[in-house]
Amino acid sequence: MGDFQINTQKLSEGVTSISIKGFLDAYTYSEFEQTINNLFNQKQYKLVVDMSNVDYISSAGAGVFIGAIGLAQENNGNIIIIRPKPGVKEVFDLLGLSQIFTITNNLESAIKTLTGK
Amino acid sequence: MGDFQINTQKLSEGVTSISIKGFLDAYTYSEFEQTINNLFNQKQYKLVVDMSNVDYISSAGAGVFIGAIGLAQENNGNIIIIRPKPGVKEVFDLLGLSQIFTITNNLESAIKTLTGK
Amino acid sequence: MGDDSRENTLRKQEPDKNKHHDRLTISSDLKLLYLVRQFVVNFMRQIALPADYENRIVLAVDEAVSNIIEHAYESKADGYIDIQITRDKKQISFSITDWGKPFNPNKVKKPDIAKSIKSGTKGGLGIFLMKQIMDEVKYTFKSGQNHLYLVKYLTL
Amino acid sequence: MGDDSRENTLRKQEPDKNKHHDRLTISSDLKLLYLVRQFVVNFMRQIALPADYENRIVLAVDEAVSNIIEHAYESKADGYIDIQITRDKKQISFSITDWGKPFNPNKVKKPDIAKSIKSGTKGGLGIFLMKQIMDEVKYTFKSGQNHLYLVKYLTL
Ligand SMILES: Nc1ncnc2c1ncn2[C@@H]1O[C@H](COP(=O)(O)OP(=O)(O)O)[C@@H](O)[C@H]1O
Ligand SMILES: Nc1ncnc2c1ncn2[C@@H]1O[C@H](COP(=O)(O)OP(=O)(O)O)[C@@H](O)[C@H]1O
Repeated sequence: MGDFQINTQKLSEGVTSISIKGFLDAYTYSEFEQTINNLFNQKQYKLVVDMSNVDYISSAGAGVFIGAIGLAQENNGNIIIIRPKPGVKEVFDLLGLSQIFTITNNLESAIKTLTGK
Repeated sequence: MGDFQINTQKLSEGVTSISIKGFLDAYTYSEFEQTINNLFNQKQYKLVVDMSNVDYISSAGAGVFIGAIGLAQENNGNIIIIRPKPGVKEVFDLLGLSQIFTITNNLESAIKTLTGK
Repeated sequence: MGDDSRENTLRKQEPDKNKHHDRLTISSDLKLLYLVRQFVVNFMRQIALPADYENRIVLAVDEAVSNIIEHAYESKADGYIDIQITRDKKQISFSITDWGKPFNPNKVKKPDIAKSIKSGTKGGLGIFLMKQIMDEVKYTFKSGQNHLYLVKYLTL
Repeated sequence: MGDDSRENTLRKQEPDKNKHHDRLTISSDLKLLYLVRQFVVNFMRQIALPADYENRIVLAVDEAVSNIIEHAYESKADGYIDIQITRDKKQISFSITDWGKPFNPNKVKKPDIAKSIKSGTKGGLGIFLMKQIMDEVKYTFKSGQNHLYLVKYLTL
């Protein structure tokens, strides 16, 4: 910790990428939730979440994804997770979220899925 | 931590090397002290302490050196410190021990100093 | 006196390589969860548990402690949580004590994730994960203390 | 209720980027010193202090807490130590509280290392280091509590 960071970046065609660094636990999840809420308020519903620098996630972190994906999909968007580390992927598996969320190591394919191209 | 280790190895001509891994604080110093006492009991007074894998030392760790060098020198031996990391070296400096102890990055020269060759 | 007490300390504190027990009491602050995880990781590395246990067990304990802070202490940092880890031949167990609001686990429903997604809410995931990961999960409330007992059997 | 309380938590716990204050209460166990160091390092990385401060400040706090455990609590693990860090514009300060034996710092002599080497004893190094590193070191004892106040001025 000491190093929890969230960065957002507008990619092409209405896709926004969120890069998280550090860990997503019951202390830090709210900042992630806030970031997503801000994007939703700006009508950004096509999100790629880059998890490559996330070392750890607990249910509080996973809960942000669960709480947000419905609204994203209702607005013609989605939330795609890219490059989770094995320990992070394991938590999605334990919660049965790997069937619900698209998880990929490839940013290009994530963008294609979101823009439908 | 989880990984505090001390290994001793007999080198040539009555020199023993002690390699420490982890940190030397008020919790772990006693194991180091015990190691030195055991060597003294076996009349091993020519010691090279390899600090290259020590990430941290506090006064308890430094105190082991202070408590032992006198007896080593009285018995025609010495304690030479090799390869301390900058943060560890800094603690020896703060305590004024860098003038009292020979600190070097070179094992060969440490052995030469101890054996007088 | 400094030297005398240090001598005593030496004998008392000398690590006992055969006893696998560790204890942390910490204030109830979500900010400190990373230290709790560090403590659990540290214990597991000392006993050289296979790495695939590590992530899950840390997660289960984190969920337990997060719940205590958020619910038993209502996110106030002025409570304490006591965490004891014991590794026996066949299992690793966690005994977690708090002095917060009593908790009745029977009130907790299983999470319905499909429904959570529809409603945009979430919750109930922590206890679900704890039960997924651990072989035993027991709560008791006695003389003002909540005790949570988590056990993972080791098949090494 | 899970969702309601999480909403509240969100507002309450949201990190305030301008407030540099952190607090840890921990049991008085020498085994846990590494967590105290981790806590201090973590704070200093959050406030982006130059790295050359880090090692020294961690050392000073470690010495203070080690002394409290070894001397005020006589190496017994059943006490608590409360550590608060505050970073103001010009300084970083530590307020460390314990409920152990009262301590009179005037009794402590300066270490004479040459003499220690001759006699094969050691001691008095911790307070010496603390004073070397910190710009202010103050002890008070009031209503059963030892307070230690350490300040390092920042010249950035
Ligand atoms: N230690 C506890 N003390 C009091 N209530 C608790 C405790 N743990 C869980 N609960 C209750 O059980 C519910 C479900 O807990 P959990 O599965 O961890 O999900 P979450 O904490 O995300 O809501 C919580 O919302 C809370 O009402
Ligand atoms: N917090 C404290 N409570 C009680 N006594 C203390 C405390 N800190 C230091 N002392 C006393 O001051 C002496 C010197 O402390 P220090 O310089 O840290 O060296 P050491 O702890 O290695 O002896 C100790 O031996 C102890 O008698």
